[in-house]
Amino acid sequence: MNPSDRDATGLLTRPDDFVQLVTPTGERRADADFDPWVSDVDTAALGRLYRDMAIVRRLDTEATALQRQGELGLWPPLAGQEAAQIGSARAMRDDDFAFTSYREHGVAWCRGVGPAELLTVWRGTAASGWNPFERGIAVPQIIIGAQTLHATGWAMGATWEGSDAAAIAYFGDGATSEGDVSEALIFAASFNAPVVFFCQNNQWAISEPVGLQSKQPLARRADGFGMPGIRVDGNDVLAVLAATRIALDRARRGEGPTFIEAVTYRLGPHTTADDPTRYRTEAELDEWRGRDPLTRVLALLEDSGVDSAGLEREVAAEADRAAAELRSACIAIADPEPLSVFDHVYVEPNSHLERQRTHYVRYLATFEETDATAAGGAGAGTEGGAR
Amino acid sequence: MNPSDRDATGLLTRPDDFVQLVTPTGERRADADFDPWVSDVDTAALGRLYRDMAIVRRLDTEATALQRQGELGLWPPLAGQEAAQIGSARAMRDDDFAFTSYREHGVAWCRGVGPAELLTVWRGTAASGWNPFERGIAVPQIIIGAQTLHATGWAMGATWEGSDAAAIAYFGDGATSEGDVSEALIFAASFNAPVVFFCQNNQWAISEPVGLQSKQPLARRADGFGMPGIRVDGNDVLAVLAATRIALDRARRGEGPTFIEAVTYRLGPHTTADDPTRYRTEAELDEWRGRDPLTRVLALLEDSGVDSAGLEREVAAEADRAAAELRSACIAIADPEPLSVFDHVYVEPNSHLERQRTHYVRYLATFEETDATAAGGAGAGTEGGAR
Amino acid sequence: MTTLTLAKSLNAGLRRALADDEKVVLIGEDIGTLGGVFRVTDGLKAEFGPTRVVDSPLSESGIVGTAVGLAYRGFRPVIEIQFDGFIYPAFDQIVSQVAKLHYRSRGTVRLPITIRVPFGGGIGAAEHHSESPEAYFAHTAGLRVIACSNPADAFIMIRQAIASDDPVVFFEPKRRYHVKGEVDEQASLADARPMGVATVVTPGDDVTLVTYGALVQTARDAAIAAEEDGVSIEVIDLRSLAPVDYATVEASVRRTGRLVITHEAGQQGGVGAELAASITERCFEFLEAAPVRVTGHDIPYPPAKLERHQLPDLDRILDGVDRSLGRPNSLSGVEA
Amino acid sequence: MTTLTLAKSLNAGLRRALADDEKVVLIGEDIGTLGGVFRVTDGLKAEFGPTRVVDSPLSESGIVGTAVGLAYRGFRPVIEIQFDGFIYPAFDQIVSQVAKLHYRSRGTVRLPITIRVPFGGGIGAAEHHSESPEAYFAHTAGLRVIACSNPADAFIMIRQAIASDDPVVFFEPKRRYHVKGEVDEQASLADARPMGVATVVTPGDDVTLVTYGALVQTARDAAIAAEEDGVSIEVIDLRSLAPVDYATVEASVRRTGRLVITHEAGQQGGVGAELAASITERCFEFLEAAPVRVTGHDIPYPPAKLERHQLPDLDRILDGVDRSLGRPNSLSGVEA
Ligand SMILES: Cc1ncc(C[n+]2csc(CCOP(=O)(O)OP(=O)(O)O)c2C)c(N)n1
Ligand SMILES: Cc1ncc(C[n+]2csc(CCOP(=O)(O)OP(=O)(O)O)c2C)c(N)n1
Ligand SMILES: [Mg+2]
Ligand SMILES: [Mg+2]
Repeated sequence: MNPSDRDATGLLTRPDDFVQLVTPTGERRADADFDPWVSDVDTAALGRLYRDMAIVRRLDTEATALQRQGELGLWPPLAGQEAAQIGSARAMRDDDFAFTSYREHGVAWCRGVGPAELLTVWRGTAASGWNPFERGIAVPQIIIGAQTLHATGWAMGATWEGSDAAAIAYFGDGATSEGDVSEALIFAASFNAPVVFFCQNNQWAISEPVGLQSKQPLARRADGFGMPGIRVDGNDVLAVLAATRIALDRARRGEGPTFIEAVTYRLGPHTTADDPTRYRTEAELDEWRGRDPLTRVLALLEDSGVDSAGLEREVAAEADRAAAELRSACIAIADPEPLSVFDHVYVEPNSHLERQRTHYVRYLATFEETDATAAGGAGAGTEGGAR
Repeated sequence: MNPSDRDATGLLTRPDDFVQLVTPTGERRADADFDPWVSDVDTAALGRLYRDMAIVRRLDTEATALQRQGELGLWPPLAGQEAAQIGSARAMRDDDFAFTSYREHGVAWCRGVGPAELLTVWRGTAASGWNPFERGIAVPQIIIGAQTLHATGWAMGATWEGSDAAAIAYFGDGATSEGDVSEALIFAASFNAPVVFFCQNNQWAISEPVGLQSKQPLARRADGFGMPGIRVDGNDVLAVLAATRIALDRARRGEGPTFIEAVTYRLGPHTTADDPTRYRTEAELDEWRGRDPLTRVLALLEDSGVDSAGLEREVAAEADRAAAELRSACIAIADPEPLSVFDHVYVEPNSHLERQRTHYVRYLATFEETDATAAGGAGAGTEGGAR
Repeated sequence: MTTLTLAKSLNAGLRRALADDEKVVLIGEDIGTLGGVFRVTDGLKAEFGPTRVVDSPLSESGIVGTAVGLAYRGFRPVIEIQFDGFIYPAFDQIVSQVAKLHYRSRGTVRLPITIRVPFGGGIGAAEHHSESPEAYFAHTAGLRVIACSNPADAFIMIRQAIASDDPVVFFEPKRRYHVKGEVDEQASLADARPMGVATVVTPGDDVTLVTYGALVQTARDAAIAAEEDGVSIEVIDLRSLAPVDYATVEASVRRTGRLVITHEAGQQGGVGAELAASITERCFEFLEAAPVRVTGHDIPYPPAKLERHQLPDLDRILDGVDRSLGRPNSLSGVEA
Repeated sequence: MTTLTLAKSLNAGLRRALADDEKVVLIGEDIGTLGGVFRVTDGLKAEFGPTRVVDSPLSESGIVGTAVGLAYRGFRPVIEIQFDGFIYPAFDQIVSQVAKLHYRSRGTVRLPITIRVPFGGGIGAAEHHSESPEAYFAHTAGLRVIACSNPADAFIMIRQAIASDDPVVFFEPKRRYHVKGEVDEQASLADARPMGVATVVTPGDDVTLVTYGALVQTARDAAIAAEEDGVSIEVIDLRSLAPVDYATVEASVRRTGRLVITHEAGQQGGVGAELAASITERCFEFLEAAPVRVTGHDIPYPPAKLERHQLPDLDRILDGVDRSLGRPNSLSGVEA
């Protein structure tokens, strides 16, 4: 380690390093720089982090099942990334704001997003499921990288208002290649914005290995843009929590942005529409299964004298209840009203759209008049049919 | 200096450093890493570099005068950046390719671009002045940063063809904030493309100081993208030549891209339309005038026993002749034919455009019929007039 | 009333908006210290400080993307895109975020973002400095698109755009920045003509001539010239390109039976195409002739010395009017 | 003749282009090892190697920008944009470089770049996966814009696009990827119908119905349904959106006197606007009614469960036909 690894504030930046506080087998590794940031995490708190992870994993499985059963149109599983998401999101304050991509169900869970709110988008009933301002988390972003600029702008605004709230931008390894992400780093550095760039390097961007985006640790990007980069074991919830707390603390103290690379793995397919056997091996999967974020926490708790089997059972039962709730919430999500397609295009009256809506109302009415059975009043559907 | 400053190939990367072989007062500073790359530069060769710089400076002055006199629509002066441009372009081989921005008249000069070819664009008679394939330099690029991707693609193609030619992408300090530039660095690293990213940090992007784009040396961007970054005195033609040769050599040997930050200064306005007194001080200008790229070479030559005053006079006379040639070439550039607006939109026949052209031909003909004096057959001009 | 140039009138409008609402922030390249390359924001940074009038890094996607984030935080960002041709790097943020996020968030997120764009040719500029990209935005659901043509409108419309809770792409006719006009600096937004409404700038009976931005002036000149020829042209300044104020255009066309549209942008899929199609739908029975379009050619904007061959001018407009009226014109005798 | 799906037919066309010309290279996200998310490039990397079929970093501007550089070097890059909604980050490189560089370089630089875009809705996808951005490109001088609708055309048109020395934006109707058809894999380009030419896919006498891409199938179904009602619809597959083959459309409209245009994209400034305006200009005397447009609403593409309310379907098209014919329809009695 050399002195230039410390930035002006004395923060250790470790772009090539790999911060790990809990090994895959559950040993606690001491780290003088990071330990102070999680000194409050006693076994109870660690148990709560385990609970979060176990529940979101269970919800993820349930959502995948719902998709397979036709209740959801699509689902992007988070399995494998629980520690990265829970560890980071549990570092946030209520008045902070998360700007995520599409896979951050664990972050959404921490922000209090409810089961129906979570699934609305994936059921295809609405373009978003929750009110961002009630939850402190933006609507999910599918355009890769775009949200990193939104997080940066939000954070710039926060400082201009004199607030010490901070934003976290969540994005993937693939996203680092989009120009928007680099531009976000530039704006954040220039305006010293209180934003944490939280990159979940899950090794893959659909079928593309991270090596296609960068031949070296992504955390090294940070320095070139003038901010510290921390590379952390993304499957170690404690290390992630510590790193994110460090970064948020810097942000609040007016020291600007931080880049965190959480090295993790997507155990499932990219989405339920993906077939990962086309591009990666069973051996690779096995290797990463050995680095599971949950088992190591159980092992550590067991070591610390907790009845981990009991905890596991208890949480599993709770997770099953949450999954059942998710399922029923999903099925209960009502189909949207046809005319709602015209809602919220504009805030203010818009003559063109109003006319178009009026015409469509009349069009739908022709079915009511001529065919009382046409449910919802719509035509025969996309592909046409009997008239 | 620490070992990680050397990349895998042993190349010294000095992103925070400032490579200088000739001081502003003309002292030759020894540099074990860079000296070998310019050991062939004897006083004659140095004299030639001086000649290039003096001529392009003179041409630049003439072009500014031509603009003031209404012969050019606009001119972006290069004054101050002669060493950066000449030093880098003189490192190129004929089969290399330069992708520049709008201010690289010095690069164009080295690539053999002729006087009329150089001014065509700025006189507003055509969108480009030369055939890129005859000169090994692309048409100038006004969209900031866009050309860095073109250079990268060209370089990718060169390797796929088994050639050892390389591309140089020229861009400014401001350009580093455009997403395209970061994407170019990513593609270049991923495909190990033989491209040199040559950033002329002239301290300003129109009215914006470089500090708005980055709070630290731009050369540090390189490492984060997985390539060496060299920061060089951009007003030292020898240092620039050495750095560019190193980078081109790496490229040819299949070792991929290099980022060079040439620290220089724009002594003139951004363009002839700009008023730099609105954003920078006389004191700053004075400071940079003291770091002039030309005077230091004359001083060094004098020190090496050359009659520098004689050389200066001789070159000045040659430069004056070149300037006179530029002036007459400029004035001789013919106004374009009205119907040429339709040329080269497409390579292949295009029914829509042909019809539009035919209609416009007929339209122009109405003037010939009714008004034999309407020069060029066009209407009364943009702002209307007598009919 | 004060006599102001269009640029100064925008400056006054921006100053007022900054003074009236502290959530209004201006962001763009060179808008602070320099006051913008056209000086539209001159003096505003000095007056309101560097967190209200913000010089941004050189990246358009970054400017628009951070503006979206600022809107999430409750700000009303006013962006300057330095020239029309530099808006394209921000296209994704505009089309996928600014235009769609209110919808995508089910109405929870508001995007009161104004994107100012100096547009059009006629100033002898280098490439990418004379574009007319308005049709791209008029085709994008979720955006409002407006264009001002004179100092009085500029002062009001820029404030209306900023006050609008919908995102507005605001086109400024750069070659008219120096045109002077009377501006009522006391004018209140409450009394002002809504920004979505078109204006009949020259009443007339024979042909309806619709345009916007810099060509409004040219169209008025054309109406004056035609008058001498005994042709009465009604000139309409569209002002809003999305949505279009069809009530005003329709009323005119029903009277004149003839429609000529002129804009600098290319013809294929330009704003004139929509206008021609919509008016044909709405006024088919009233049309005496097919709507005529007088536009730029469908070519990249040509070099400065050729731009007069690209830009519709008085003569080309009058030729279009003649086509509409069936009077002798450049296409007389040509099979359509 | 072989029976192939549209996706497989494109795959065959790409394979042929790769085999015929070593300067052809395919670049895109996930197109190599995975064979593309729609498997259009399946097997091609294995067959031609990683410098002919190139998995690129995740950046669309980077893909298009490097393709421009490759074109400078003499290559013929074929780009895959993974979904319609992801083309916008590349908009600047497409509009300012790909479209303009031949012009800007006075004809010295050729841009034989093909930009493949799976487009349109109807597959129940998430947001940004069902866009119809074709009008943006049809409005951009310097580009050719084409759309295939069936396997036989796909096989030929993709090769024509690649062989063209002009840049081509090539739209693929993603919801028809699995539709099967007869493809003549021996077909030579020399004998093929030029890619700029439209096809009358169903002859008819009463109304001309023009469309492209996925809706060609829907339009044919509509023609069949109308037949039973005694209405004879001529369906034209436009194939080329820029330039449009007006000769074919005009000939039809002169006969039928009625034009209906349908596309999934929104109405305001869509391809239908240009078509309606141009046909009105060219066939005004022949038109019995104003051209009718049956399009998506001018809204961001709605969530999957609502997309059938966005997409023109058989019923909406027939309602448009009724409007054109003046038969009872949804707008009967409404003032235009
Ligand atoms: C601008 C854009 N381009 C392409 C896509 C298609 N796409 C969706 S996810 C994805 C890979 C993203 O990889 P990464 O950033 O690593 O995130 P991960 O899915 O691994 O969480 C791609 C290419 C997109 N959504 N947006
Ligand atoms: C995409 C784009 N945005 C904005 C501009 C307007 N513009 C022209 S030059 C310039 C500053 C460029 O600064 P830099 O990259 O440092 O190059 P320099 O002019 O100093 O050589 C700007 C903002 C442009 N040409 N292209
Ligand atoms: Mg990933
Ligand atoms: Mg500069």
